[in-house]
Amino acid sequence: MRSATLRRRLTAGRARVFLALGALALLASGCSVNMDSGSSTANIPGPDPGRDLPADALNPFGPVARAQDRLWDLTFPIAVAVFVLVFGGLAFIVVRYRDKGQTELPKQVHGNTKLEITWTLIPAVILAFIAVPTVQTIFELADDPADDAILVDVIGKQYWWQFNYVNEDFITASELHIPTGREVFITLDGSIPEDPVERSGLYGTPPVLHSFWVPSLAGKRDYVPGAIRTMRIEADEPGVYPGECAEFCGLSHANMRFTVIAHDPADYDAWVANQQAPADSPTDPLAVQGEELFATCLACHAVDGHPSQTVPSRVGPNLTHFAEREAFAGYIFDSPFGQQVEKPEEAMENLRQWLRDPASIKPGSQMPNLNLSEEEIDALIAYLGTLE
Amino acid sequence: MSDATEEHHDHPSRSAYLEIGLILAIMTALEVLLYVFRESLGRAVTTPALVILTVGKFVLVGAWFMHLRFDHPILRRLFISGILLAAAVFAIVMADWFLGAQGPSF
Amino acid sequence: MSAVTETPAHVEDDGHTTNFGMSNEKLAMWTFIGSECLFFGAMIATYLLYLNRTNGGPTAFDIFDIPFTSASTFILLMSSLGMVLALDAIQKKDMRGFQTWTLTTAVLGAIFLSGQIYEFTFFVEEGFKLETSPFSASFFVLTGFHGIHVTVGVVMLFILWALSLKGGITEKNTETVELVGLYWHFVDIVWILIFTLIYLIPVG
Amino acid sequence: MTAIAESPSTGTARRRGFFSRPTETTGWKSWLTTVDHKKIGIMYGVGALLFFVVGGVEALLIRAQLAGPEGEILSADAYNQIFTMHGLTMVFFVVMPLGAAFINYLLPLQIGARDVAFPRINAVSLWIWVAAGLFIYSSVLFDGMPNSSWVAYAPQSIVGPDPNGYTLGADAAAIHQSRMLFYSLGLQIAGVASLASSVNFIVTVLNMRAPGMTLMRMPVFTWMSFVVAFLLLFAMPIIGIALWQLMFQTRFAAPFYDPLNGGDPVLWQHMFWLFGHPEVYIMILPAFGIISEILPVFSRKPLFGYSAIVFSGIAIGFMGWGVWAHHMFTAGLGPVADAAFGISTMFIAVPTGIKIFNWLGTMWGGQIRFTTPMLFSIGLVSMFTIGGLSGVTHSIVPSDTQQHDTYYVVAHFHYVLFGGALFGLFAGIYFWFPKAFGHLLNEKLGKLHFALMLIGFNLTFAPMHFLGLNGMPRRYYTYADGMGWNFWNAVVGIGALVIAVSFIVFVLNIIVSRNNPPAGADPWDARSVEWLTSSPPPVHNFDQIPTISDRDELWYRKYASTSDKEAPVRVPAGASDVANPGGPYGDKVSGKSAKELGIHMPDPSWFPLILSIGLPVAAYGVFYEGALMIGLLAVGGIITFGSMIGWALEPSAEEHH
Ligand code: HEA
Ligand code: HEA
Ligand code: CUA
Ligand SMILES: [Cu+2]
Repeated sequence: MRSATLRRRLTAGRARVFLALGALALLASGCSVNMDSGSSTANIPGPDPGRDLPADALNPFGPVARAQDRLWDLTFPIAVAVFVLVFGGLAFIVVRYRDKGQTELPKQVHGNTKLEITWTLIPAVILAFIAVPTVQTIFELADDPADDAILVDVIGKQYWWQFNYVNEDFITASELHIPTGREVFITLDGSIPEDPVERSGLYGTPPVLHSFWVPSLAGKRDYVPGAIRTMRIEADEPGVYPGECAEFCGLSHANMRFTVIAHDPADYDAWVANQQAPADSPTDPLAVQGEELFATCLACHAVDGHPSQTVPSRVGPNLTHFAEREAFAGYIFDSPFGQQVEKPEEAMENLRQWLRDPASIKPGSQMPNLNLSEEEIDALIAYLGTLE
Repeated sequence: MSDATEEHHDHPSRSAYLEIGLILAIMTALEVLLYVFRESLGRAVTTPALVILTVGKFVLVGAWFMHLRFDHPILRRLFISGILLAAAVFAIVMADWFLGAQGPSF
Repeated sequence: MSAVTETPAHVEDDGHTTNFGMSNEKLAMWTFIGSECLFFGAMIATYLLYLNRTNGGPTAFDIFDIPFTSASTFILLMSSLGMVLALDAIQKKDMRGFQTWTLTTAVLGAIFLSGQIYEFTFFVEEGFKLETSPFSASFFVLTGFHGIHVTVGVVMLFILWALSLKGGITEKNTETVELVGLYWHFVDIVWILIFTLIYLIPVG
Repeated sequence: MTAIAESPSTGTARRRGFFSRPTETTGWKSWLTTVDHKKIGIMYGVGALLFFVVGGVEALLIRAQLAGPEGEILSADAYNQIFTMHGLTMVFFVVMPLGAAFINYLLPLQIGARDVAFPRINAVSLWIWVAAGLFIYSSVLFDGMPNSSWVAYAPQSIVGPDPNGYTLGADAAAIHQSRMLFYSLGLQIAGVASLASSVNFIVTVLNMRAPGMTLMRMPVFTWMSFVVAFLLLFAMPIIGIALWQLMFQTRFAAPFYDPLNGGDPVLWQHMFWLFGHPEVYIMILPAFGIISEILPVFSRKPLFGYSAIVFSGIAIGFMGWGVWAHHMFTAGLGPVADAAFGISTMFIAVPTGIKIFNWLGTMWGGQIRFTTPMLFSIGLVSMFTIGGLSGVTHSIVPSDTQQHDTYYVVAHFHYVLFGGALFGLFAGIYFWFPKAFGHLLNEKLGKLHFALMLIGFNLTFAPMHFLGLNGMPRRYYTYADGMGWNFWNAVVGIGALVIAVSFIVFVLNIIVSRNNPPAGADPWDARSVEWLTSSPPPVHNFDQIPTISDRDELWYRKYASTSDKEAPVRVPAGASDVANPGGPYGDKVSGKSAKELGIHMPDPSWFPLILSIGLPVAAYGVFYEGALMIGLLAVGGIITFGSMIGWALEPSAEEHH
């Protein structure tokens, strides 16, 4: 019979398909193992000491991230269960009901209302069950700041982050230092000054969207020009938590990193005291020369304590304590002055190249090429090194 | 679905059109009057009154001039679904905008 | 599950069978109008959101000339009446009446348009331009797109009129007239909304 | 306008056309001038597959750049253009038009019509779509391609990636403006095409069904197309307005989305996603429809829960309008909105689940034949479920703040778009290929294609889940060593190559199979009436319009005594094959032309093609100032409106009645 031959031709190679589906199932089960442990580094208790640890959203180090993670821990197993159900069912059907060359047609079933109702209601109930803690958490996380919260105003620029410690009254960039065990209330301040002079002192070019994200401490929140957004973070343990910009913002969207550094409260207070102090004028002659040269840089950067500074500009990062930071240029290059720097020579060369032509190593950077001579760069770096 | 062949019989008469036209004109005049006396009436009166008049005019033109009263119901459904969808989604956007996204979202 | 409930009726239409007893063209026009609701809805929503974002430029209160707009609103409304009378005429095989009313409708539409052009130039002179503020931008884009719709309508009406003079439109083409009419009334309906939502309520 | 244009009585035989009315039915001219929905469908399909290669090569470039840390294949600027165009291409020029290809080809056949309601408008849609694609890609000849991602969030899309121009040069702002004009105008043009098609399909379904073809007897694919047409009808005007506003913003400084002048960037997000979410169902529902046709055929059972599948499709269409803000959970809409949209999003899983379970129910108790179309359909059921479930994890707002804009989202939407939509569309290609071209594709190569694609797909997109949860954001052109992302990114790169190989197998299959023996009217022993006519169908589709008395009309014609109670006996010559090309019913097609049969079919026309040229010409005008601007706008306008008038007055090729 012709049609039977055809059928045989069409059904050959079934085994291969099962293999493929089996591989998939393996992958799926591997996924449940993998998701919870994250990457290998995540098994170490406490965050890594280094700056470059993986930013693992499923390995929370603070109450906010933990609240978010709890919901994941609730939904992920349900999702796996649904998947196993569907996939298991499919696998069963595919094996059990394959065409065995019967001559009778199968029973022509058109449907079953009871079944329809069942598989409408059960998912609905499951979802309602997930919805309750979801809504609770949404409102919990939207609470007002705690009384003792540290208030930090955050502004995203193309392509770096500015941190304004409201009560402590100082401004820094790219490194957000916080004490452990205390809430930090972040205000993503997109308000736009009415006064054009003030406006251009704040934004060199018009602001765009960014998103503030520290995976181990909290989910992200967008920085929205023209609006104010808030979020909270808190760290349980001292450590260095990487942060990233998570909203596409231009050429160096990928180069807009920062870190949150959590200290013991005492260390934190010391850090604050240092930040509040203006920069001392240098004594080393090269650095003195650098300080003079730096007057041009004040068009965009602030160094509190610099003799020529009148109104501090906010167009570029505040550099008053530049030598204290571990990295520069959107936190993508190790700073030669950092404590942790592994390859100081390379870091120094990067800093020199940055001063020669910023956009060459960070695309779209808003810092112009100032056509500095190598001697001027020597002097500036000597000065920057004193900004502790 | 109801019998579709009951088309093309009772179109309104010419005088009916003229009457509707007159009513529309009067309603527009009322709207303008509301505007003229807006200060003595106050927003609490004018805004709802204007909305009601507008909806009234809308319905009159739709039902009579566009024959929705007389045509196949599927046409009415098409139109109304468009209006309702537009009204619903943009109402949500506006509600959201005015309630939430405007200021700090504590 | 559910039994078959509906048996479509079949009506001959230009040699094609249709299930709903009306021509494809008419159904298409209404479908398109349904879509246009969202089109204008989006613009009206933008306008309402941006009503108070005047950016230091003129506000609704400063700029709108309600008596003037009322007049042009009235004209557009009456053109709708003209349209329906034109349709009525052609349905009664009164070609003279059809021509008169079509021309009237088209001319009223054209007057409305010239009013709008005058209004726009006046606004621009007053410093109320497309780039002035979100408010001005959404005003111009909304009323401008409405104006483009009116223009298309006016052109269609003039074409209908011209064709009918040459015998290109006859009693047999009532449906063409009906479709143009539907479009025209829709454009009018949108203006009814614009007049209150965009002009009267913000100012009132 | 269209009404006048299509009204047949305006064209009297006396009138002279602008061009002589083409009459070719074969050869290249016949393709350029055709108004036949089948040819149009094929052209959509071929065009979309060509664009798939383009979008796929872009994807390969993305993966090459990210294969290891600090990739140096693409500059940041090139990367941004390429991932933007990858998204735009795949969405607007691959998945949507592939859906359109099937809708065009099948919808009239499935409802027993001779063509769509407005054949020439249908041709216009096709050519405008082609024009839009060429227009957007013509940007490479100017200042580069759109570079602000497919969602083009303001104010980035206004300010540009490099406002000071230290990387892109002093005219960086002008470059960016040009690119965004290609985005806003190009998508605008594509939108016109979609809108016209949607009206066309709605009218076709409502008005052109064969006798007895009630709505609840329509094949599910037709039903899903109908829902899609409504989604398009209502979603396209919204993105249309948003794009106009963006265009006025970028070109004429109208401050719609510019916060420095009072505009609100979040409004753009609302407008985009108000369109964007219905859009994702526009992309998936045709695939759902396709596999709802295929699963019953190869299980030899009717679709389980037909009404449930139809109504859940409608429900998805409805609910799709109330969830858009789930793309904005990190935008800070406030807890009330977040909660509301989170919940509405979750519950979309219910109607989608209904479909999944009914498909399982269809296969349950059947006699499953593992043909290539069936394999791809099964692939959809499993892979889409993974994507859907990750979608549900997105709807958990607090978790989504961790997932948003990471590779976890990229994984989600490739699972639903590739594992869902594309798998379904490939299933459809294998299934209806014999209908459209008269012969089957090679099954061995087909299965190889499937196996490679399934493996490659999972290798590519499954690891993205891990990457995302390990903190890798999307739209990053580079990443540092030591983030723990190297391994999985390498795997992803390999996976993408496997997908590429699988696609080459597919292309080979088409070539290898071109001399396959004729398949006959009904090679698969199928159920719906498109299999009743010859393969390929004659221009007029059916010699005689079938009268429909059942869902699965054809099945019941073949298996007469099928009551649900007793198991029916298979009719011996169920399927057609080499020896029996007609099967028991396909021989009803006489092979005579429409003219010989006295069926009037619409004549081909040049005007759809010409009309479509006008829009991009006018769009180029927006880029310039002064005389050049006005000139291009005028020329474009004249071409467009001129061809509309020419079309309205076009005589028919022959004097008829
Ligand atoms: C074909 C396209 C398609 C489809 C069908 C879907 C389907 C769904 N999507 Fe997806 N989505 C996209 C395409 C699609 N999506 C795209 C392109 C983006 C990114 C855009 C961008 O930013 O560039 C996106 C992004 C996206 C987000 C935003 C993520 C972010 O940026 O933070 C969210 C959030 O909620 C979401 C949710 C969902 C949900 C809940 C569904 C549901 O419809 C899924 C329902 C299906 C199932 C759940 C599986 C089957 C059901 C069962 C077996 C029943 C039992 C189940 C349960 C009880 C849970 N999607
Ligand atoms: C249906 C939609 C669709 C499809 C099919 C795909 C397919 C693929 N996508 Fe796509 N993707 C999107 C829609 C889609 N994508 C969207 C909407 C975005 C968001 C964009 C944005 O953020 O703005 C995105 C973003 C996106 C990203 C994120 C970029 C970023 O955020 O930085 C990545 C990264 O890996 C990616 C990868 C891939 C890969 C590897 C494939 C592969 O599956 C591709 C496979 C295809 C091929 C490999 C082509 C085969 C052909 C050949 C090799 C030529 C042979 C020639 C002949 C035989 C003639 N995609
Ligand atoms: Cu800032 Cu991305
Ligand atoms: Cu969505």
